[in-house]
Amino acid sequence: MCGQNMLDIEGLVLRRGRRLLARRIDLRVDRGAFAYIVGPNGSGKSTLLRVLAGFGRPEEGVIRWSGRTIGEWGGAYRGEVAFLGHLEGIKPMLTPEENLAYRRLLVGPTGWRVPTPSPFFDASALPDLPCQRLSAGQRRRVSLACLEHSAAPLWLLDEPLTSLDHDGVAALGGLLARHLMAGGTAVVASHQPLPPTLVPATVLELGTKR
Amino acid sequence: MTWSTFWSMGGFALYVWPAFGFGFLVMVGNLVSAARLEKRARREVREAQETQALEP
Amino acid sequence: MNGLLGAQLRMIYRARGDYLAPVIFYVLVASLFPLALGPSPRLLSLIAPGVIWIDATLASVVAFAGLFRDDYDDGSLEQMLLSPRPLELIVLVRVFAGWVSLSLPLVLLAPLLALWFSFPPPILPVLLVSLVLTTGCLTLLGALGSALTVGLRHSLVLLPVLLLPLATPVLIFGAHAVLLAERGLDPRTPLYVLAALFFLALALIPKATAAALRVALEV
Amino acid sequence: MSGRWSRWIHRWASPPYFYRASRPWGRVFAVVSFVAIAIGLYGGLWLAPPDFQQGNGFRIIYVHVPSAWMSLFIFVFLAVCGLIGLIWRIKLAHAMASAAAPIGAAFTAITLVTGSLWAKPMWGTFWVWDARLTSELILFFLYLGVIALSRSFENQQTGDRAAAILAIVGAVDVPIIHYSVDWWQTLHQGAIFRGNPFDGHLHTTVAPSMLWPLLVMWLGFMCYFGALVLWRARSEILLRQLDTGWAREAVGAP
Repeated sequence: MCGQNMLDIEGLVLRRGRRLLARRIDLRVDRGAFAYIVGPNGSGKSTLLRVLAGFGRPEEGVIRWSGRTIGEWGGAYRGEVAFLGHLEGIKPMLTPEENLAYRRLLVGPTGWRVPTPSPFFDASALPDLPCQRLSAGQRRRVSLACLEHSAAPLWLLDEPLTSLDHDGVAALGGLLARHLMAGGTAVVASHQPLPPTLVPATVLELGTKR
Repeated sequence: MTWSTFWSMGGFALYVWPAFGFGFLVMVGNLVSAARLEKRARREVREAQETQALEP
Repeated sequence: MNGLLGAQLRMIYRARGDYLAPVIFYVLVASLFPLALGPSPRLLSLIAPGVIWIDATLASVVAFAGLFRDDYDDGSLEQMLLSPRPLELIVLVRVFAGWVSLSLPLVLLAPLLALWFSFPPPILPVLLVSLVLTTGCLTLLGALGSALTVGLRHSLVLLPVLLLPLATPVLIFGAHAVLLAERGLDPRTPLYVLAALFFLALALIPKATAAALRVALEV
Repeated sequence: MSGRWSRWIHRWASPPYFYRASRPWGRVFAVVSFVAIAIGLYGGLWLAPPDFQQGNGFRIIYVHVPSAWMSLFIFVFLAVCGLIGLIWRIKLAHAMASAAAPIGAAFTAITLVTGSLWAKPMWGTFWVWDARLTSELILFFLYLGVIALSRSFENQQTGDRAAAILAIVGAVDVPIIHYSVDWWQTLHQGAIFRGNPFDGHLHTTVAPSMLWPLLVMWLGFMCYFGALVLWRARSEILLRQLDTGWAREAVGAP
């Protein structure tokens, strides 16, 4: 039986356009743990994360979250997931604070929580300028600040470390550790090495034909 | 209805026959394009088989 | 929801440069007709309703081609689709903000156009009411078109082909309300039908737009 | 009852079954349509007496009216297939829709051309902004929009689903377009011409000898559409299932 906050993937076959990607994926991520997806470019890392977030459907296979398949979850699944894709998902013409407020309106009261004790990514520390005038690293910090406020139990992070500086990476390590300790689950895909504090429960190698 | 009135369509031959002609032409054109679509589909399936056969 | 609207309006204000472009387009195209057809007031007032409505339709296509394109490009469309709030409501707020950004200037400019096309002043109110309803329908249709083509690069060519056939009833009733008023006849019938079209669009199109956005991101 | 019904849908919705089973049906439709059109033409062009008002020119209705009816019917067919495809995610429904769209556009073109060929002897010009012809013209642009949208995505599934949404919204809009164009025409009634020969014909009691060929032609066109859409749908479903095993066998065996 699948426990609460447990992600279970069986026999997943992904397709991008006309090509079938990788091989059948079987993955189980328990509550409080995270899976680390590695693999060369085009091996389907992003496609896998997008399918887990509900963008796109697998060719075959079943994805269960807390015992129910995505189909059974239906609309409610949206509240369970926080997705950080290649794109930051923040509005360039708004300042970091305004972006945080906008995301709060989107996510709604249930999906929002104030990070305790202190935020790893503090939007107010960033310059109060429209994000289009900030550096890529600062914009990444804004989207990670939005992630930090998310109450969604399942975090899907696609290349979260891009354009982060040294202490940015450490901060992300702390953020993810706090999320896992709070009983959350995560799937992280990345090229760069993870901060040493984070030990993935399982490492999934995509792109090699078994 | 004699043959002569049939062909002349009572003076409207210039409009009746082109109308039916165009209709017939388009409906046959549909058949031709359907045949070409089938040929393309079969070709693409064969191509897909070959590329699939190449991959390990 | 009003917070969301406030945020949308702030975004429009911040990026007002590219939201003014369609309005300038609208005024520019309107001013071409006297140059093309001669300045005689009698002729201009005759063609005015047609000019204004075709102009407003084209301006709305230009204005709303990229309504969701920016969200798609910066990734906030993904966040919108992941939001537990009903997508139709978020789309409606977006459409209303877009409507304010286009139709408010158009309505404010109506007196100027009335001047240019030598409109008899008493029919200005009919022009305003009809313009408000017309831009309402056009904004909704524009949102649907933008959602259908959000994943495409060159949608500015495809969008008119999709939208204009759908917009013809709005064009007919919008233009003829003013035409009847100009002839001193009672313009209420086309205005009522226009209002009915607007509410029908209000009921149907946000649902279709939300479905189109989900299709674009394969939800 | 629903068990049998949903079993029927599942059987027909599976592409391999459809690919095999649609072939005999296609042949039946083809034969019936050929015979019906032949009889209809014979009845319409040879047997039916000339019209007292328009002489033999009225015979164009035997191709104009059935194709006008088909252009409307196929657009509703597109919307229904789109709805089925979107709601139950049946890939075959999208294949049927993208198979039917060009046929509908072709019938709309036939309607427009035969309509203007009919207008020339009646009013002296090829194009008249008559209510029926105008809404048919708008319907033609709707068809082009649906076809253009479905082919502008590199991911075929997205194209299908986007075109389905446009077809549904378009289908809701078609009656509105008809109503608004009719209203627009009555407003400008005086401007163009006195009576409207299209109306004159269809609402007055048409002599039975003139009517039955029309119905036979209609049947012929419907079966023609049936045969053609099944044929095109088989190719469309192949294009959507290139990597599947059944497609290989289907193509292997000619």
